[in-house]
Amino acid sequence: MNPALLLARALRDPATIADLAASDWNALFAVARAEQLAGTLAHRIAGLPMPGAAAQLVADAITSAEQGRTAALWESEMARRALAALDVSVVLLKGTAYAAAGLSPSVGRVIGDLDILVPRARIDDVEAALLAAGWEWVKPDPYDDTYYRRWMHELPPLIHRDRDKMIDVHHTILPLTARIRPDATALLADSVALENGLRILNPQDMLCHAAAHLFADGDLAGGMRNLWDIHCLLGEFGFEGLPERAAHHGLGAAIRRAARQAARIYGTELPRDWQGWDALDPLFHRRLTARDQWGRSTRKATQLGFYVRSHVLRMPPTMLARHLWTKWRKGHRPA
Amino acid sequence: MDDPKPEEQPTRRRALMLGAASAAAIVSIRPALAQTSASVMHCEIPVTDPGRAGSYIAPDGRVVPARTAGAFPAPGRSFKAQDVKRALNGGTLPGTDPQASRAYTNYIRRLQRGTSGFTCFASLQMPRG
Amino acid sequence: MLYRAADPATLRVVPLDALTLVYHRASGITHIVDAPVPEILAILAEGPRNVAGLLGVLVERFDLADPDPAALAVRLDELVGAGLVERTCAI
Amino acid sequence: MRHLTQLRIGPIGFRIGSHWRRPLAALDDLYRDYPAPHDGIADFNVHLFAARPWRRVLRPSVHIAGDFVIPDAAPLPLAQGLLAAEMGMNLQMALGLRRFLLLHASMVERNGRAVLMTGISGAGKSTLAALLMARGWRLMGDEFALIDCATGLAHAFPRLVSLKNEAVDVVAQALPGARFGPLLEGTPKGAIRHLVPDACAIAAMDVPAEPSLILFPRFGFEAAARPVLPSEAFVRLTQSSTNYVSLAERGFDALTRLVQSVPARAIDYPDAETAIAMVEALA
Repeated sequence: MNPALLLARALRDPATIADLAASDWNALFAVARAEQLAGTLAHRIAGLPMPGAAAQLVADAITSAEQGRTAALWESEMARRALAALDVSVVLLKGTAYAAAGLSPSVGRVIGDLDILVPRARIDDVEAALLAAGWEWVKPDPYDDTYYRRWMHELPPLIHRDRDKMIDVHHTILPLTARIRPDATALLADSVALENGLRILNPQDMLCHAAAHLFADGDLAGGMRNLWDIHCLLGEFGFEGLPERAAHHGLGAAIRRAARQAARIYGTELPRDWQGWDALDPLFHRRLTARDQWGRSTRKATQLGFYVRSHVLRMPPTMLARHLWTKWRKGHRPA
Repeated sequence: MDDPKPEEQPTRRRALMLGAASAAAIVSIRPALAQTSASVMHCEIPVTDPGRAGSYIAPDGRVVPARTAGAFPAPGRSFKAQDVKRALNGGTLPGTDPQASRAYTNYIRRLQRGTSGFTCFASLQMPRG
Repeated sequence: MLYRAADPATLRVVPLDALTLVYHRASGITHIVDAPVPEILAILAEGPRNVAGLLGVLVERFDLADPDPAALAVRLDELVGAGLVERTCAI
Repeated sequence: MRHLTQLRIGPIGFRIGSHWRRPLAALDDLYRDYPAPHDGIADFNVHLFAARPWRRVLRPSVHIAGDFVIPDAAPLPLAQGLLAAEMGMNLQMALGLRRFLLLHASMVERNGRAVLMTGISGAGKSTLAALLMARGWRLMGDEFALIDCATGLAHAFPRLVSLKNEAVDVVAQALPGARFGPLLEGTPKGAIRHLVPDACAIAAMDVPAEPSLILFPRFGFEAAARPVLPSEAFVRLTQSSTNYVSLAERGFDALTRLVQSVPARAIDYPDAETAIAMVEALA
């Protein structure tokens, strides 16, 4: 079996691990690690009968995810303290938001950088407060820095000098160059406060952001993890009000495609009018599941296509040409 | 011997100092390997250790007494990781001439665990054999 | 400005020799601290205080060689940076 | 991956894939007495690959990857493929190990008591371990010591001993009957030759030992020894551990217990002979 589908099957139906051979276990964990889903997998299959060596991998992955969760929540707490005096809405995004709110995608999930959304009008204040509290620029390349500030939906990344953790400060969830412009004001206005004063997106916006993150903003790298988030969130929040909200943000097509992929890969239950499989869906499916027995990306051609595509979606064509030229002259190639 | 028994002594309060503003009272343990490539490139390597200020660096990177013939005065400054990386790949450290740069780069190559800059150097070098 | 310490239940404090280890469960970070950090944490564990109030307690309980509010403020800044103490506004 | 091998070093199983046969043939030969991973399931995967298909044959350069990777890991020439495999395995340990507290230390054992030697790089840690092995100590590892967080016991990780430059001849003379890998010249660390741990080290690799002494050796100084306070040992060991922070409170417990229960000494030594005598006197 395609190792990515082996992983999907184990996540979807943990009991299927009963018939795995040693080589399957090796492929399963290699792909789970590559897709940043080892902790998630471990929580799904923990306690089921399995070889001792597999049980060890499960226990290790659970410990690792637990420490990552502690560190991520602490980073959000330190950001909260740094920004407390500003009286500004700080909305946690993605992994940290799921963990802070105890949502189902957070179980065992790896959490990368801290992502926060703040009002665009206050971004300079936020930047200054973070710099005062020990965050520093990650060695800005002058080109990248100008690019970020002019066109992206976030500040250039900052890293904390003592804790070695990155923070991405967003003022919207897609780059300003993208054709799709989600309503950032509404994202902030309708966000939900947590007990400590930090905020998270409301359920529909959280799903919209996850879909935007999966398709519109990115090259589908690590897509199985993002899709698992969507699968869990759809299970948790359902579909009520989702089409309207997604349409408002210009993400109607993205959320429907995400839901179809989640249903195909993880068996998400969809309402009748969400079901289907369009002409492009097979391509997305192949890309999402392109992993070999070692967890390495396969289907290089599909991959390059998606890399260019992700830029096309974000930028008008002449800007794209200039951007790629500058990048490639500096030796950057899609991995 | 008529020393008073301990319980008869007046309670002496323990001495305490708040300490100088310049001296840190807290050291927080950081990951020994930097987590992100970004932070790797952000770290710095002092040449030499603050404790060996005034020493010279021999062409092979050893720290030698001041004014040793053929050796170079320690620059007494830190180099940024990306400059060191460039120098390790045959470039020259900023503000130095090629011979001195090679000596300083050799000094960095010989850094040992526990010496200032080692963690930074190690993160540049990983994986190690 | 009041200073509030981390909940003692989130701290593991292990005196070693001249120095003390503090493991902070909420952050997962280990701190190696010198006097007067453990003493300050112990006093603030009883409730938030401002610099003057904290200094008063330190003078009362210890033979304090340098009862200087500025020096204490530096120690508190360090504790705030490490996340072991939080600044809060007086109510 | 066209070629594949699996092996276990102490408690840790590896699955190694390669575009080329040569690096794996060398591994299979040198690790021939080592067992397979428990249940055939590896803890870590390592892959050695060519960045471009034609680089398998044209000036072949071996890129190292695996479950855990760092950006910009420099490739090695195919002639150093064995070193690439070893580095790949080390990298997985350094970045991915969560089951034990990992200390960057060499370790030998006698009468159930383990001596850890840490704090130096390239100045004799492996050499001392190999020379102590030649004097009848059990080699537990020349690179990593694994501390069980629950029991405090030290577990062996007796990978191939990586000998560098002058140490190659010194150890070859001390261990005339030992098996060695090929001499790899011009590596990033100079000349490297791998030594296969002796039969006793391999046979007993699943037997843990009680840590009894922590040494911080330093080469190139007059012989001297000084006690190291627990707080200093604690800080130095966190810096020689790649996973202390990742283990959270378990790591704190393990390391606190280690520095509180095991004496630590810093030793300076002018030559290997003196160091061996100092270690044997202290242990």
